[in-house]
Amino acid sequence: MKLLEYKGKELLRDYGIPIQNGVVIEENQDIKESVKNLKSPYVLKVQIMTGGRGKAGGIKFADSALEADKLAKEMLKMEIKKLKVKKVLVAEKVDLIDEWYLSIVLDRFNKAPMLIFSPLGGVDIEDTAKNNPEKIVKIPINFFMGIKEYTIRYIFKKYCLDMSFFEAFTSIVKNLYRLFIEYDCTLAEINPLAIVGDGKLLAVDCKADIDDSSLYRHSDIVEFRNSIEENVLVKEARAFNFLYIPVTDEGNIAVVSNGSGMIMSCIDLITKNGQKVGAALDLGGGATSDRIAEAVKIIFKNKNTICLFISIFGGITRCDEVALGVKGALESGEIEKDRVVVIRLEGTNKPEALKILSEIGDNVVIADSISDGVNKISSRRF
Amino acid sequence: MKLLEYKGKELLRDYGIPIQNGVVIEENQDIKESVKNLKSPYVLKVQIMTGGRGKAGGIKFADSALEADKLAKEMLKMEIKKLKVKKVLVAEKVDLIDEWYLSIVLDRFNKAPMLIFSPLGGVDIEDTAKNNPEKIVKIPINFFMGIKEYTIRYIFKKYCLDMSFFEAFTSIVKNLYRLFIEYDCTLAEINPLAIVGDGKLLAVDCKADIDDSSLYRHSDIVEFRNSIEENVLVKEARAFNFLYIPVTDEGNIAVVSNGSGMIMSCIDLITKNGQKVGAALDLGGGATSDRIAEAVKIIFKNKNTICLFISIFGGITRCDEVALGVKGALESGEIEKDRVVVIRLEGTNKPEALKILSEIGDNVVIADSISDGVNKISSRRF
Amino acid sequence: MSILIDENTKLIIQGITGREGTFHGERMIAYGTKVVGGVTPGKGGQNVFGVPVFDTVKQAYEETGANTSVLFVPAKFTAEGAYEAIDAKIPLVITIAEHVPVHDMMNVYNLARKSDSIVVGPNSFGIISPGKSKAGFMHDKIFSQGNVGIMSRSATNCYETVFLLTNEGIGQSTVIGIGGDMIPGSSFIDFLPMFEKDEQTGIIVLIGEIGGSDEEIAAEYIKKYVKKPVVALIAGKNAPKGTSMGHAGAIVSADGTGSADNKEQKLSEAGVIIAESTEHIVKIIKEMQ
Amino acid sequence: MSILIDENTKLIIQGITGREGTFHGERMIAYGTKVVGGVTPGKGGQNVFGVPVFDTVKQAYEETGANTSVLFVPAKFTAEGAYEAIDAKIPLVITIAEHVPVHDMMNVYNLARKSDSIVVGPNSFGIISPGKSKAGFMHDKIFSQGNVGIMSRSATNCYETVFLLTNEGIGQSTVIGIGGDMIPGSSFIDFLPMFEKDEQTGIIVLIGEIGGSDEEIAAEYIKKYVKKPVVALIAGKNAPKGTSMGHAGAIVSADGTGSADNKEQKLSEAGVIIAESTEHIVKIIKEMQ
Repeated sequence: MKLLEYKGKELLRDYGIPIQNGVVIEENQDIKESVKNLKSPYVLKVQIMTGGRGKAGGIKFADSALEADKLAKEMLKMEIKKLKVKKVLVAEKVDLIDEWYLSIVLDRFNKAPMLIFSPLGGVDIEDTAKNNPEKIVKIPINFFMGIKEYTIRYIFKKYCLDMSFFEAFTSIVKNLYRLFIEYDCTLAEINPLAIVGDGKLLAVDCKADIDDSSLYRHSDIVEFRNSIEENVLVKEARAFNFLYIPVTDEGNIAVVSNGSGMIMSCIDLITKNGQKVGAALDLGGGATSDRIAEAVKIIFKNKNTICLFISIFGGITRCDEVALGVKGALESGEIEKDRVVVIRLEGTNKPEALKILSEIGDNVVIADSISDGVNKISSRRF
Repeated sequence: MKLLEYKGKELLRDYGIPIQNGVVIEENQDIKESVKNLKSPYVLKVQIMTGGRGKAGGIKFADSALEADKLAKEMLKMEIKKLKVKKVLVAEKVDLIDEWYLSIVLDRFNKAPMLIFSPLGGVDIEDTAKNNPEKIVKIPINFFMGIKEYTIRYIFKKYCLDMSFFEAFTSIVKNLYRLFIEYDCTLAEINPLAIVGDGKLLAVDCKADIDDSSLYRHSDIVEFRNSIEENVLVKEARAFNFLYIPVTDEGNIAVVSNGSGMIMSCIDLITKNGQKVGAALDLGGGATSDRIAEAVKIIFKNKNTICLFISIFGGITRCDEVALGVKGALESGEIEKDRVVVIRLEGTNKPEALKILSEIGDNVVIADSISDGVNKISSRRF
Repeated sequence: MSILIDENTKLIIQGITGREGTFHGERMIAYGTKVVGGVTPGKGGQNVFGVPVFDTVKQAYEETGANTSVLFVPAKFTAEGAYEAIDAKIPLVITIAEHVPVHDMMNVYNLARKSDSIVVGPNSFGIISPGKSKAGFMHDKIFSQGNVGIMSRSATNCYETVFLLTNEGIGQSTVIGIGGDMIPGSSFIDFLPMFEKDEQTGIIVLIGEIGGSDEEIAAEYIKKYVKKPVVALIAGKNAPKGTSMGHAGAIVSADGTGSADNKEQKLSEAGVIIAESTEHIVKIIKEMQ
Repeated sequence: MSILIDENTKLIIQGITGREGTFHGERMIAYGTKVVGGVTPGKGGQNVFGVPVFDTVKQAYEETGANTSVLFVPAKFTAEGAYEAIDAKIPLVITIAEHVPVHDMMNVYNLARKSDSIVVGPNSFGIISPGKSKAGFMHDKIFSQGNVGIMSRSATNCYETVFLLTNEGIGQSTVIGIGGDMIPGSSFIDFLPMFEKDEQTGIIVLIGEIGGSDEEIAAEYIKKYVKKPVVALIAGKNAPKGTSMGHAGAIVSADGTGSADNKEQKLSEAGVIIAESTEHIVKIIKEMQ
């Protein structure tokens, strides 16, 4: 679960990391009233789940509450990369002297946290990695030891940083590490970490990614997730415990399967055959006919999707259940008649399943194997 | 640093482990006033640094404050194993249904804490180990994991303990472990841990041993150490950063050296030669003539000591400094004339040292090696 | 031979009295696995399908001499269950649950590496040595005994491969579900030396996917130490960047490492034959036989 | 050959600008040790006796390629200093301070065993390979090069033995101060394989004392794997029971294990020659030469 800036900053504040004063503005809110406790000038930032908002006009400055009001209202009408802006963060503008980069990530190589720092903050860390690799230091953290002061001293000496910031920085690093551990983060990033005066640092932007599997112990994050704009189909799928994965906007093929490995393999083969997958849906385990029907309906709610490839390797799942689910969905009247389902099944009760499928109509194509299915999709040229 | 029962129980209470209500009584204290908030009947226990106080009459019961007053006053006049009783713990007498044993010790084999439990509490754990080894369970604790609930469940199932005590016991174990870690214990023992009613447990006696090297971070324990009756010479030696070690009461030989390994070797050789060492003193590093003189004076304050064996392997220590120290002490007038010093020196400025020593008199005997020194001691037949 | 489990495996099931534990416990016994006990706190002393239930793993271990434990417990209890098995010195611990928090696994991983236990999973279908023993919930009908050793981060791609192999008359020595999570208890690198040493195994199949660096680490090891032929499939070339694909593991790092291209290149340089699909894996192996 | 340190040792001193660090740093250089740097937080960039000072061990390691660190820091900073050296991947870390809290060492020990670093001490005089290198504060004049490998929990008993050996013209390969604390970073068991393998070492001397089980553990190893003659001295037969003898290590467990008798018996059963005194050690070795 990726957090929006304002939510990430809320966590930083809760963990004693200094941030600017600010408020989150939504539609129909009295903006002038909301910002009255903030000192002008202001910075306004749209809160959306994508990068590059600055270039897209999603960051603006205002000298007065009146101007902030005007700009925020404009922003709340914007759409950036197809995402509607629903929230704008208005904060006190900061005069910063310099910018650093600081993050803690889950390091899959060492199976432990990793501290990343760069004295070049405010830019994309990937650009720094490419253009100034010597300006990034990555330090694996011993899981049982945590972050010790000598590691921070090392960073300061390596980049000849002003020691008057040592105390403030140490406190921020230790608090960010606590946040990382206690909130099950896979990423906790402050960029830029701004130098704003004598020994004073401020987290100006924040990215955090929290492990989805841990959400049962973070009710506030679940609340946040429920509160934000999201892909409707992702939300709908989640209600059935499916995982709906948008792949590419231009794709008109969809994939449904009972495991992410199979889904990835299908996407790879379809793509290799020169066609584009728009979305995929992972059923997880235990697919009954009802659930299959719901999955098929959700897939075709995306009007770009013309063809659905279902590949189920049964094992315990019964093939006839799957077939009945497909039949139910296609005959529900909720799916347009020109939509096609290519289906490949393997497992218990396969013959019964094939019989059911063969009786539905032309828009159901049976495949013998994954490659057969992929070929049948491409021969139809969607 | 071994704690007395009352101090150990203070720590237990601070860590949320239930103990009886009680007060510590010292000489000249108004006992009736002190116990007025306690419910009768009472148990009175002398607080001394030795085992077996029960057999020595150090534990008594009283039905009234009047009786407690009388008994406590008697107890405060007692001497047990040459230790004068200075403190008596008066506590509410407990009606116990059963007694368990529980401790956490530093396990030198695994280099980690170890949990020890026995359903046979109230007796010496060494006796249980000898007579009912199947009634003791020793569980090494993973240092990074701590004590988990399944370990406690294991104990309950192994000894078919009443599950209604599970919660209370789990809480006690976890708190005792916290105490063990946070107070740098090498031993934290509750024996007996009494079953006193529905799901209720109570720590009736407590032994704790705290790592001396950690005392700089436990000022309350240092205070406790300063407050209790102790060997006067141990105390006096500590003021000079010497370690004074009483060996056997009957011994009339003393050993002074600059390292515990050498001291142990000397004691071993002297004992093997049929003589008895009464005390030893470890100078530690860096012995100047002043400090040597003080060490020699402290040693001879024990009037049983007739002969002192000094063995110094110089290294950085200068031999002439040692010789001057011995001379200073023997000529100070504070040491009886019939006392003898056998001395063996090796290191820088040895010739100068031998010259100084040879001029002191007959009561200084020079040895060429440790074994020569030991032989010279035994030839004198102290 | 086979690796990790065989006819001498003495298995306990943590969570044996739960729905999944009971269901798959009976199937494992039916397959021939020696299930010697189970653990459910509070249910010690009971019997399920003829197998004794204990309150703790340590007790089960002491009473049965179990050498393997499989955990059919919910995700939120998996870490504690794994600790318990490690602490009881069970040599092989297989965790099945999906959606185990990755920090829990970071903890388990770092503890396990200090211990003598091998942890497999989470999000694993288990381990099977066809014809000998299975410890997990895989659909055992599709497996057959033979000389192909398989380890896979994906269950579905693995089943598919095994199904096609068996259809072609090609059996398997041991098949391991590594699990698709970000921090698996064990990975390719841990099993490669075992497969290389195992007499029954003639060909090694590695089914990986985007994300992480376990395939790259495996490639380095293969280059140096593995003489047996290795066939690999990397799924997820066209997975959307930075999006979770169900497997927490299938997230391509923003900086390009962990990509399918990188993995295929490193494996290829190590002499591994790269397959395009599960069918392709089988085709390659068929030609080798 | 010798073990652990030799002419290729590149040493850094943690706490180099302190009184002890500077004093013994100069002596180590005088002995021929390659002291390549030192660490004192806040004093990076300075120079002491021609040696560069760094703010952190990691920096010192990166700039000098040091492979050994010796800590002349006070007891209360020893654990943190040892962590830092372990974390910087220094292969050999020698801690000198007396009175390091035993819980601190429990922590360091358990971390070090997960790392690639060997920790020696605390309460150690260091390590010396006579004629090649010394890392510690031992009075080097008494040492001489030869074929006796020595490891000792006691400094004084070790000096005494070395002094007598050298007087008899018998030199040493490497002499290690294990330190007398309850939890030493390394013990006999860790160095026995090295001495057994070392070509220069012909005879191994083990100077132990009451308390703990490190001598018993060593005995088991010697019985199985050590072909070279081993001579052992166990000090403390007549130490008062349950009293600290200065060495936290010298406490006899109440239940009798860790006693001198037990240790001597186990060692004797493993074929180790038991000496009665330091002089006796030398007599035994003299007869072997």
